[in-house]
Amino acid sequence: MRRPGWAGLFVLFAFVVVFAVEFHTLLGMLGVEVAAQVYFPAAAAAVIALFAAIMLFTDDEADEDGDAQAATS
Amino acid sequence: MSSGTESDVSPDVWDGEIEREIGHDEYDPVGTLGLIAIYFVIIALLWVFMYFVEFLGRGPTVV
Amino acid sequence: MGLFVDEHPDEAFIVRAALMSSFIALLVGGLMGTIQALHRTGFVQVIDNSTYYTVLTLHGVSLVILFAIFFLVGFFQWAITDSLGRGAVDPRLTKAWYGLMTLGSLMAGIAILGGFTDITSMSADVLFTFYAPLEAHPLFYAGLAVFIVGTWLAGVDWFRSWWLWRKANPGERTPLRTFMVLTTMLMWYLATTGVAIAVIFFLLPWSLGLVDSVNALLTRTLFWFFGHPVVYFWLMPVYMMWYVILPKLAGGRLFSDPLARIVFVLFLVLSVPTGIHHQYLDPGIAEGFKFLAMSNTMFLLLPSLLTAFTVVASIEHGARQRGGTGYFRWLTALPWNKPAFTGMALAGLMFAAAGFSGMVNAGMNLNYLVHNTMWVVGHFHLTVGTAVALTFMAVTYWFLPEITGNSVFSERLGLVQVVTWFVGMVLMANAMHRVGLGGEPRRTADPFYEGVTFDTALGSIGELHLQIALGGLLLTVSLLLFMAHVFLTWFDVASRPAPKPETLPPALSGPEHAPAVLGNLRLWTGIAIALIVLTYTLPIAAIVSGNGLFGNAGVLAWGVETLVSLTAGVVG
Amino acid sequence: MQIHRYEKLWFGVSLLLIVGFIATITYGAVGAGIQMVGDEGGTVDPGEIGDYEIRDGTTFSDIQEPQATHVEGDSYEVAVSSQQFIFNPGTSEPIQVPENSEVTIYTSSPDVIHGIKLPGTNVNTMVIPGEMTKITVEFDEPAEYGIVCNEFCGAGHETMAGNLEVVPEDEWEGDA
Repeated sequence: MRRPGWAGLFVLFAFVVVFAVEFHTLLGMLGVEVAAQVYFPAAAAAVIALFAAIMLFTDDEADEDGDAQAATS
Repeated sequence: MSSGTESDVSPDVWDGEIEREIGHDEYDPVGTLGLIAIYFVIIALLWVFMYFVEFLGRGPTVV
Repeated sequence: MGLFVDEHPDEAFIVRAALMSSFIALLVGGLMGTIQALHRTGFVQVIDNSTYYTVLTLHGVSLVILFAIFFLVGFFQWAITDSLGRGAVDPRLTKAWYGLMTLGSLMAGIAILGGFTDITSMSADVLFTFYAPLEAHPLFYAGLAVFIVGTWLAGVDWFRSWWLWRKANPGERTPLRTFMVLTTMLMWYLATTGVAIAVIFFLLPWSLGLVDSVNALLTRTLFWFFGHPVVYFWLMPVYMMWYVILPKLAGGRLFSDPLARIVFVLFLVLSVPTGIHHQYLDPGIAEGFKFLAMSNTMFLLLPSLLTAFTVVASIEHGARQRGGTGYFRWLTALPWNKPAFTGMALAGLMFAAAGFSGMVNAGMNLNYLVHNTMWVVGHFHLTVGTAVALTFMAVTYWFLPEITGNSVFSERLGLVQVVTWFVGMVLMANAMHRVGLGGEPRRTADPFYEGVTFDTALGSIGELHLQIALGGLLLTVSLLLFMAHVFLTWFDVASRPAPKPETLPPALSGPEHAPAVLGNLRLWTGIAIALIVLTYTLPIAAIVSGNGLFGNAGVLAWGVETLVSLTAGVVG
Repeated sequence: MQIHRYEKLWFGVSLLLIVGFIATITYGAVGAGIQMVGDEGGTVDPGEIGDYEIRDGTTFSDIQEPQATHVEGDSYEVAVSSQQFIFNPGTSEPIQVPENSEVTIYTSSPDVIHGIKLPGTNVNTMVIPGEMTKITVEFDEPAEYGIVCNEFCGAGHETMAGNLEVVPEDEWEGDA
C-alpha cells in the first residue's frame, strides 16, 4: 500500500482525533460507560499505534497525486 | 479571469493538475449521491431521536 | 489577464482595506472568545463576572458584524469588478462607503470599550442583540446606523456598476458572481429596514432621552426581522465561494450555474420572513404567527440542501478529473494539501452538522428544549464560527495573492491552521450542544448555581467544560497562526511574487440553460416583499396595539395605536 | 434547463424531509398537546405588575406566593415577578406545587427582558416587560428543579436563579 502524502496523513489524523474523542459519547449512548481516566489514555495509545502502523506498513512513497511534493511549494 | 459562458475550457485552468476533462453528459455524481444519502439517514434518525426521545421523553412540559 | 491587483489597482486597494479591517476585528473578537471559553467553564477567570458581558459584547459585535461584513464587502467588490471586468463607476462613492463603515465601527467600538473602564460612564454592555430596555450609550446605536448606511451605499455602488455593464452588453446574462452579489444585497436592503427602524426611530431617541421608554417586544421583533436574515448575509458570500472557487480548487467545474441562481433567488425570497423563529418562546406573539415563521424557515432549508448536493458534486467532478475513481475512493484524489481547499471542505462538512442543529432550532415546540441554552451557542459556532469564518480564512489563502501580488507565505502552515480550527471547533461546539441539552444557559458568566444541577445524558458537565476550554485554546492557536500568516504574506516576508493569476472555469451547465425569469430581480424582490408583509403585518400590528409604539409611557402611543388598529382592521 | 436526475431525486427527498419536519412539529402541537407561549397573557404596565388582573377579583399580587394557589380540580396557579436579579417567589424560598397538578405560571418583568428555564425539563420561556407570560405546566412526579434566568439581564445575571419543588400529595400543605 502506498502511504498518503503528509497532507493526507495530517487531515486523517484530525479526523481520527475527533472521532476518538466523540467515540466515548457513542459508547455511552450504546450503554457502555467507560471512565474518562481509562478511556482517554487508551484512546491516545490506540491513535499512536494506528499511526505507527501506517508509517511502518506502507511504502515510503507519496501517493500518485504527488501531494507530498506539491505541498512543499 | 472573468467567467465566460463557453463550455470548453483549456486544461491550463487547473495548472496541469487534472488527468482528463469530463463534460456534463458523461458525468454521474454517484459518490455525491452516496454521501448525501448517508447524510439523509443520519439527520432523519437524529431528528427522531431528538424529538421523540430527548424532547417528548422528558417532563415536565408546557401544555 | 493579469492579477486583480494589476488589472484594477484602485478596487484592489479597497478590497485590501476591507480585509485589513476585517482581520483586526477577527483578532480582537477571537481573543475575547478565548477569555470567555476559559472563564465560563471556570478554569481561568482573569476578569470579573460583570466584565464578562463587556467581553461578550465585544466578541459578538467584532466577529459577526465587523469581521464577517468587512470581509464580505471586500470579497463582493472583487466579485463585481472581476466578473463584470470594469472598475467602480465613481471611486469616491467606493471610498465613502468604506469610510462610513469604518467610522460606524469605531463609534460602536469605542462605546463598547467604555465598558472596560471607570474613567467614563460610557458603556454598551448589551450584547450583539441589544435588547431594550438594556441600554447602551447613544454612540453605540449611532455607530451601528452609520455602519449599516455604509453597507447600503456599497450596494448602490455595485448596482451602478451592473447598470453600466448592462447598457454596454445588452441581452447578455449577468455573470454568476454579479448575480449572487446583487441578490444578496437586495436581501440585505430588505433585512436591514427592521434594525434601521429599531435604531433610528426607537433606540437612539430613547438613549438620547427624547422619548421615555420603548416597547421592548417591538424593538426585539424588529431586531429579529434583521437578526435572522443577517446570517444569510454572512452565508451567501460563503456559498458564492463554495460555488465559484471551491470547484476550481478541487480540479473541477461548478455542476450547474442555473441551480446556483435558483438557490440565491430562494434566499432572497425566503430569508426575511423567518425572524419570528427566534421568538418562539416570546409572550405577546400568537402561536399561528410562530407556525407561519416555522414553515418559511423549514422551506429555507431547501436552498441549503440543494447547495450541499451541487457543491459536493462539483468537488467530485474535480476529483474524477484528477483521476479519482470508485464510489468514495475519489475523496483521496482531492488536493488536501491546499489549505484553501481543505479549509473550505472542512467548513462545508461542519455546516452539514450545523444543518442538523439548525433544524432542531427551527422546530417550533422543540424550542422549549433548546431555547437560550448552550445548544444554540454550539449551533452558531458551527455556522458563523466555522462555515463562515473557516471558509473566509481558507479563501484568504487563495485570495491574498490576487489582491496583494504576493505569494502565500507557506501552504503547509496554512493547512495546519485550518485543520487546527476544525479540530478545536468540533470539540468545543459538540460539547456546547451537549451541555445545552443538559439545560446550561447561554450568555452567562458563571453557570454554576447553588441548588441547580445540570444533568447531561452522557459525560459529566466537568468533562464537557474541559472540552469547551480545550477546543477554545486550539481555536486560539489557529487564530494566531492565521494572523501571523496574513501578516507574513501581506508584507511579503518571503519575497515571492504571486503565481500566475487564477482562472475560474465556467459551469458544466452554463447560464444559457437558465430560464430568463430567473434574472428578473424585480419580480423576486416583489415576491420577497409580499411574503414579508404577509408574515409581519399582523404580529407587529398586535404588538403595537398592545403596548403602543413606545411602550406604556410613550406620548404618541394613543394616536398611533388607533391608526395601527385601523390598518390592522383593513388588512385583517 | 439541464438538471441531473440525481439532483431531481435529491430535490424530492429534501421536500419530503421538510414536510416530515413540519408534520412532526404539528404532531407535537396537536397530538402531544404542547402549546406555545402566546399572547393569552395580554399586556401589563411594567410599573404595576402586581395589579394585573388574573380574573375578576384576583390580582397578580394575590397569587404571588411561594405556595401555588388552588383554582379547581388539579389546576393551580402561581405568579412570579422576574426582575433584576431574582425570581419573586423562587429565589429566597422555593416555589411549591403539588404532584399531579397543572400549574399556570404568570410572570412578567418590571425592568428588562429575562428568561426562565427549568434545567432538565421542557419548561422554558421569555419574560418581556410590558407583556404577561402565561404558561401551563404539568407536574406529575415529586421532584426538585432549579430555575435559571437564561436571557442576559445586566451585570448580576449569573446570580439570577431559584428553585421549584413538586411536593408529594401527602406532604402538600396548601389547598387541594
